[in-house]
Amino acid sequence: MLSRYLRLHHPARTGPVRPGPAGSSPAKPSPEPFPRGECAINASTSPPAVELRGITKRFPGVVANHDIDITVRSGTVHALVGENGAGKSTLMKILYGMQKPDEGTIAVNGEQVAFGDPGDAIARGIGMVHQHFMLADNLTVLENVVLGSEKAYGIGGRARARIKEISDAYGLGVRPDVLVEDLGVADRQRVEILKVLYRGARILILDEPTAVLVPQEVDALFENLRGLKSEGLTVIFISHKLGEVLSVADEITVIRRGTTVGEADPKKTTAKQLAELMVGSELPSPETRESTVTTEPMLTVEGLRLFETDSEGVERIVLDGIGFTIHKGEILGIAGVEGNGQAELVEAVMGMRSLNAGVLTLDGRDITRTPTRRRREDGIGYIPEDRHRHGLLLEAPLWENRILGHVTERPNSRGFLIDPGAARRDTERIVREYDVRTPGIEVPAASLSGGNQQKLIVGREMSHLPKLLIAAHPTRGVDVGAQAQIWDQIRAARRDGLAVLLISADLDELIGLSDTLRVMYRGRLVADADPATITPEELGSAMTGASAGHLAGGEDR
Amino acid sequence: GSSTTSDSGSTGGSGSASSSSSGGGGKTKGVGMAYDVGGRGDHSFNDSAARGLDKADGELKLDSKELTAANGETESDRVQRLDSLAAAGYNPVVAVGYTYGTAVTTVAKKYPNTTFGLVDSVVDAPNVDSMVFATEQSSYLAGVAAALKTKTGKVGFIGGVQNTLIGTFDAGFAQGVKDTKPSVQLTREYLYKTDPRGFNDATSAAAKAQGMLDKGVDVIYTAAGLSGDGSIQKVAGKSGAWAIGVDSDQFQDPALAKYKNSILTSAIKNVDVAVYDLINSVKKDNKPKVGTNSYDLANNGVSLATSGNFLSDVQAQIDAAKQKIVSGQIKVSSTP
Amino acid sequence: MKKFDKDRVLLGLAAPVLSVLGALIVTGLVLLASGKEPFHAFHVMLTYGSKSDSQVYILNKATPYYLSGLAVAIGFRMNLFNIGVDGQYRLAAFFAAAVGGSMSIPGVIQIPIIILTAMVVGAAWAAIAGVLKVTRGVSEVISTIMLNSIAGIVIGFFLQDGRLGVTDKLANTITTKPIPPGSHLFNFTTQTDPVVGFIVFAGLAGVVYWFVLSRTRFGFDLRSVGRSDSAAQASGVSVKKMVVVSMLISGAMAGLVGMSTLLNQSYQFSTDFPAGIGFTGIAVALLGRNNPIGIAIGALLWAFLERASNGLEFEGYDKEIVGVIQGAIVLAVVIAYELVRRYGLARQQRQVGAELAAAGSDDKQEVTA
Amino acid sequence: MTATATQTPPPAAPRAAGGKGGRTRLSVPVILLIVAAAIIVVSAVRAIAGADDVTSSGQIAGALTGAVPIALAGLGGLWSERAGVVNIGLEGMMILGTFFGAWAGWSLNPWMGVLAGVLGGMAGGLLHAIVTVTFGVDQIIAGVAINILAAGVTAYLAKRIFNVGKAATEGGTPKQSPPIEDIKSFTVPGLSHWLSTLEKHHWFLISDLAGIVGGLVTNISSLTLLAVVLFVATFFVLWRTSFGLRLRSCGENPVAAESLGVNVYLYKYVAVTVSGGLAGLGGVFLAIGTHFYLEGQTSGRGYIGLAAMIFGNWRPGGLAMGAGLFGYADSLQLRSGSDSVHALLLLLAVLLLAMAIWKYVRKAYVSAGFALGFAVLLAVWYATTDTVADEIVQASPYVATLLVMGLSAQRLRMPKADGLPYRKGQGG
Ligand SMILES: Nc1ncnc2c1ncn2[C@@H]1O[C@H](COP(=O)(O)OP(=O)(O)OP(=O)(O)O)[C@@H](O)[C@H]1O
Ligand SMILES: Nc1ncnc2c1ncn2[C@@H]1O[C@H](COP(=O)(O)OP(=O)(O)OP(=O)(O)O)[C@@H](O)[C@H]1O
Ligand SMILES: [Mg+2]
Ligand SMILES: [Mg+2]
Repeated sequence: MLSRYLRLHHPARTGPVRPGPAGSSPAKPSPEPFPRGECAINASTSPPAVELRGITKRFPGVVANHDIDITVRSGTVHALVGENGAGKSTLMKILYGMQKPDEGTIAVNGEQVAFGDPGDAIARGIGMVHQHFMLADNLTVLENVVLGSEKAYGIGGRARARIKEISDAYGLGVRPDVLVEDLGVADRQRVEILKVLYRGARILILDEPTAVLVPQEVDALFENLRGLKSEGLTVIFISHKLGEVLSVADEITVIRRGTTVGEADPKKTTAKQLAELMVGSELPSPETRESTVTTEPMLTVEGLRLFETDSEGVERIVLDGIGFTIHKGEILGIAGVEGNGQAELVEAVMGMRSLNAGVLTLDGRDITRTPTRRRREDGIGYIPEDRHRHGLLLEAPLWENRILGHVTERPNSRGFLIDPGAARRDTERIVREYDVRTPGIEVPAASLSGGNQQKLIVGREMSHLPKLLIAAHPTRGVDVGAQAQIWDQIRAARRDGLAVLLISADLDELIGLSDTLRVMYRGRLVADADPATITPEELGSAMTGASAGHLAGGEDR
Repeated sequence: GSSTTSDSGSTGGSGSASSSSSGGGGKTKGVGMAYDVGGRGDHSFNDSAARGLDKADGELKLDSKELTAANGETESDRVQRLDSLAAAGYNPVVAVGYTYGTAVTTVAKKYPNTTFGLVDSVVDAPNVDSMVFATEQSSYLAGVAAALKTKTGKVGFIGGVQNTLIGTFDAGFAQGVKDTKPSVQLTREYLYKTDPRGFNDATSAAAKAQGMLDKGVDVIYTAAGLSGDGSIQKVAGKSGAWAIGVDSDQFQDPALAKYKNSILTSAIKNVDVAVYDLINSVKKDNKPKVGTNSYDLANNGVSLATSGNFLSDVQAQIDAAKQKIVSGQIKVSSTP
Repeated sequence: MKKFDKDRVLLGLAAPVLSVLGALIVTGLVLLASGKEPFHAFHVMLTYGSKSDSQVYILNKATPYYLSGLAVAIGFRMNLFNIGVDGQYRLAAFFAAAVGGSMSIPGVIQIPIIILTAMVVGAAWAAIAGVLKVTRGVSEVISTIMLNSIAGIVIGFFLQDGRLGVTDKLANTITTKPIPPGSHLFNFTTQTDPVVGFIVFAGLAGVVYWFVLSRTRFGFDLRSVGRSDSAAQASGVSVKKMVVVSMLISGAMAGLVGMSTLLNQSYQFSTDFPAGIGFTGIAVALLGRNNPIGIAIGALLWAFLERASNGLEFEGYDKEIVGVIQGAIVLAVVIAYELVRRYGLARQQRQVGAELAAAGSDDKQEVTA
Repeated sequence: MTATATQTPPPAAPRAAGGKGGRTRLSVPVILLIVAAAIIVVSAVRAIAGADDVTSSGQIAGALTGAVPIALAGLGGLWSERAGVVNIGLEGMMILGTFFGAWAGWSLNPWMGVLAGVLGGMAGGLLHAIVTVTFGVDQIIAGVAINILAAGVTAYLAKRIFNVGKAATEGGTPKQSPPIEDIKSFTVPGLSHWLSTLEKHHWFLISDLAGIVGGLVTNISSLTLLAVVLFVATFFVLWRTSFGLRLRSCGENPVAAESLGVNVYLYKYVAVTVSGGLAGLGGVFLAIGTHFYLEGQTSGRGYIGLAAMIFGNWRPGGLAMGAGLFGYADSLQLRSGSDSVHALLLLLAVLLLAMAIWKYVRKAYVSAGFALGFAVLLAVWYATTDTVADEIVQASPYVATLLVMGLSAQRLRMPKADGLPYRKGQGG
């Protein structure tokens, strides 16, 4: 049906592009009762694409959505903003049929609907790109795309042709026969969008699509969104990056604590105002520069190389020729598109991977062959990128999580025995000092929200007065309030001589916090920059490999 | 006798009546039977023991109790089984199978007034009847038959587990073959060295037999309990090949009815005779039969079956061999 | 806070009670379907199973089950599935018996040597699976299954005349040389049969298990690997080393399984040495939820059921029904625990939510959860 | 354990070496070449060592008989694990298959036995599905419980059913069913005979081929043919239909499947139930092959099927190879192949030598050294002995499995969400 739609809006293109069988096939998903095409052009008179009225959704102990009202006009980009846990994703999952509302009604194109599962929503022309990608790594792009909609074009040649057609029409550049596993984040994002288009969706939900993209990729995505909009599709878009929201949205709805608190016109609103609407406080800024950098090196990395043999026995170079020094009181930021070796660098410094070559020196001592535990005892603190995988025992109570990673250190243990009493007392202290919102220290870590989990981790690592802190995406997915708190803690420790290796995808955070910046591309440090002068755009272009060497002037260190 | 299930005779008193008293009365209660794995209805030596019981039961109207071992039991399970029978006053208590050896030693000491029967093993105690069977003698005859019947000049022996008991079958068979026709080539195989699964693994026995048949062996003697069924089937699948059964007359075994025309003969162990003797001695003659009682060709404790009449052409030679054994002219070794 | 704890106790009791009830219902239905009266059967099991000689029997039987359960549970705590306890304990008991039979020195020295041999052999056999897992990535489920079979064959090889075995002509078995009486372990005499002395060691093993896992740094590391190996790795635990070490410990514990039989009952390893206890251990560990007390209860329950089966047979029931009960109990236990766990988690979240909502009312800045 | 099956995408690091990143799937001609080379090497070894049973038709037929039940159990495991449910209960489902197959096979006819055995296995599978999918119990634990339950239930029923009345008079015992009729088997007329004549000449290569082919075309049970059909059908259904795509997606990323409207529970239920049915069929094969239900008949074949499946990298072709390997080794030991195993020492030495050369060429000198060392050791062993101990023959299937797993396990990849609990509406 998208092809029919394409015909409407690209009369020049329809003839040659569409291969016969796809267009003439009777097996297309036909049950879409909503009016199409013309109405998109004349949005104001047609019924709204989506109308949510009085939506309430309760989870055990949490009201995720409470009496939410939203109207999304057809043919617009509608942004949804709100703090972490405000209930945005839940609301979208309800609209997409993945969860059932406890109360409230949904109308799509003026028609009241009730979705039993996503299949129903898809049949109504709704498609969703989830906050976390919904792709099966071990299947090909083609298989991922056709899954669930095999009736439309089969699972073979016709489907492949159709995918190529859509991919070409929107410049997505998707190759149908590669395994998803081999794709980078941006490619996966495009596959997700293609999945939605393949189903002929006319209402697209994008939940935090830009969280993992570099600026250039974000721009490309927005270009795609504008294209879709111009063709009459409706886009619902969620992001924590308010600048983006203002640049792309036609309308903005703000959600706070599970309910709609207001709407904003992007043309008349600033990011600051929007943030205030969201949290009732000012948008904190990572700026406030005062150099605390000393000349004493804390961590030196020289000639680091790392290979990896994958399951097929093919050897890949993951890190090559990495060398840098972090001084006491310095924050070294590493910028880079995800998957270019940052995670491996962190693991190498933590001792979780053995090096193929290179020397690591911590505070004058060679730690190249030191095991992880010794490194932690020697003063490396670690805020992992994936807190669920690397930072917490989700099923264990908070006080056991406080012991994790520091089991050999006071107050957690004496000699070979652990000291539960002291650990519990210290956990209470962390909960107090770091403002971890929890009813007690006996609850499992899984029942805390992501932001509070992160605060617990930061508190734990800081409690052991590290010399070097490895902070990987320390504020990812954390809302503005908690973000500011975490930044403050890092800055305070830097003042006391802490050295920090900071990895982040949030370029504002990176530029705002770092004393020195390096750019990582394909396992190498290809460029360096001065955070005082560099702009996110310049940094972003270096991250894609477009520029190398020293960026944008400033003093060389 | 298969109409009786293990429910039979359950009208007897409960086990809790006299649990710690030593020595049962002996007059009121009947026989306590402790079977090996498989129990009554196994078409093998348990069944044979049960036949002995049934025969005595028919004559004396006993009130008996039958218990059966399970797979993977331990010594204490067997002790407890015998103990509970003796404690409940059953007399005699018959333990079917060599696995009960140690248990009988223990329990017989505890109940000196009860007579215990033990099949296939020897316990030296004043109140134990150790019933041993000269299976090497019947196996010798089987060997004679095999040597006379083979056309390829190759015969085979398959044992379930390589232990002393099965060794007697092996030894007798080998000697019988050799004495009859030295040129005949004997292949001997065991399913397992020690694993008692060897008596319950028809699949392995079938494969072993097939391997032998493929190498030209045309008479196979299998001493491996239930596993033997597998080997007999394979033999039946090859025309001209013969199987020799063991323990009971397997020609008569309903489970093997389809293959009976390939069952040349069986080396029979008449456990029923021994069990019947013991029961009679206790219940009728009041003079318990104790000590080691050997059942051999001479007293018809073991024999070679003739059902099917496949041996009629060589019966004379077999009878001659039997005579020599009975007269002591031939000494059959019981170790291979 | 007081009420909180009481609820937790109730919650803790709910699962076992539910599962035993479930199993009884299933069994009752099976009995009914086969035309038997279930209540009388249960009555028989109870009265027979609680007689004094039954109690001794149950304790003696439960001792190896308990140790086997502990051995399996160590693996479970690490997310390792050691199906190989069966092969480990048999091989261990065999070599321990061979060593014990070849010496004749004072028991105080010889008994420890025998036990140590068993632990070392069990550990070594288990270590093969551990090493294969960490160096070659072979799933321990597969390797331990294979190693069980191989263990049986190894025993078969050595348990022959002229190697480590002696043929017992009368008993039709091949055994190792008997351990001299001076090295028999003490027993506790009771009015009926003696209770095996090794039960003391089993109890001790349980205490050590509890202490090491919940009170030591090592135990903390081990449990963290079981909960999340990636998080444990990041926390500084060498997961590979931990896999091997815990397999070693599990195997050493498995080595103890056969010791009550060897040192208290048979004094030699023969072809009818009890087999299959390693598999019983899996069921027992599941029943006991890897908790030392729970495992003890599981082992006793299992032994009770086996004992009761004899009573059933005596009363004219098919004792095979006990196999049905055992299966039903294990299944009912895993389901009941899962349901209770889920209920508990939901309750916990409700609590977190409720307390935060209470806190949140005076702090308007934070979000829902 | 609360973890859901969603992950953020792992970084796709650049591949520095290896160009396109060869996920090299062997093409058909390459496989044929390898098979041909293998046969030539084996027949050379056979001729040198004079161990004719290595490729005899009896050995091959035995291998096939041994392989089929394992392969069917493994195929069951494949269905279930492709849908994300680990099924260690295969053993129990096989036991159910032997019991119900023998019951109906005896009281009705063998084909009804097949049906009943499959249904029995499916009942076990359904139970596993209920416990793991609906109740979300740990899958390994549930499987163990099902194994215990199946053994208990069948032992009880066997006593109640096979030891009484007509069954008992027809040869049933508490541990054995009365005999089942044979199921139809096929022999390619003429060909078999001609091949067996060829085989008897013990010519290099020709007799080996004749033996192998002969073993595969003589006296083949209809159940074996059924098993072959099921393998082909499984491949087709799972990899060439949309049903299969959906099923596999449940094993890779159930939350993604759910988000596209796939009813994950349904597919898991279907997969696990089919899995039980296949394992049950494996059980029936055993029962009909021996013509009896025997207690303990499966003796761990369910687990070995699982091993074969993992060995085969969760694919039908690989699984068939794994099962074949095990069946071959098992057949060797059952047919008392002391000579054959002795000959295989030489074969192994040759293979290790080849591996040493390969490793040397790839500059993996340490592995090359190890391989060479072992090759020499084996060759010396071969040269200085005439046979190998029975125990080594007996252990060969298990040791072979361990060795092969040790050599290949790291290249395996299981379905990503295999074994993880999944709950509807909890993902994302
Ligand atoms: N499956 C679930 N079970 C229980 N509670 C849930 C579940 N999903 C969400 N919640 C609760 O609902 C709240 C809203 O979550 P939701 O994911 O919608 O937030 P969000 O606005 O998307 O946050 P973010 O910006 O971090 O993505 C969460 O704080 C959480 O407490
Ligand atoms: N699948 C789930 N099952 C149970 N509870 C859940 C689930 N998903 C989320 N929650 C609950 O939601 C809360 C966390 O929600 P959520 O993950 O949206 O927070 P977040 O701030 O977005 O964190 P993150 O950034 O890590 O996603 C916790 O209270 C957690 O218990
Ligand atoms: Mg979230
Ligand atoms: Mg969200």
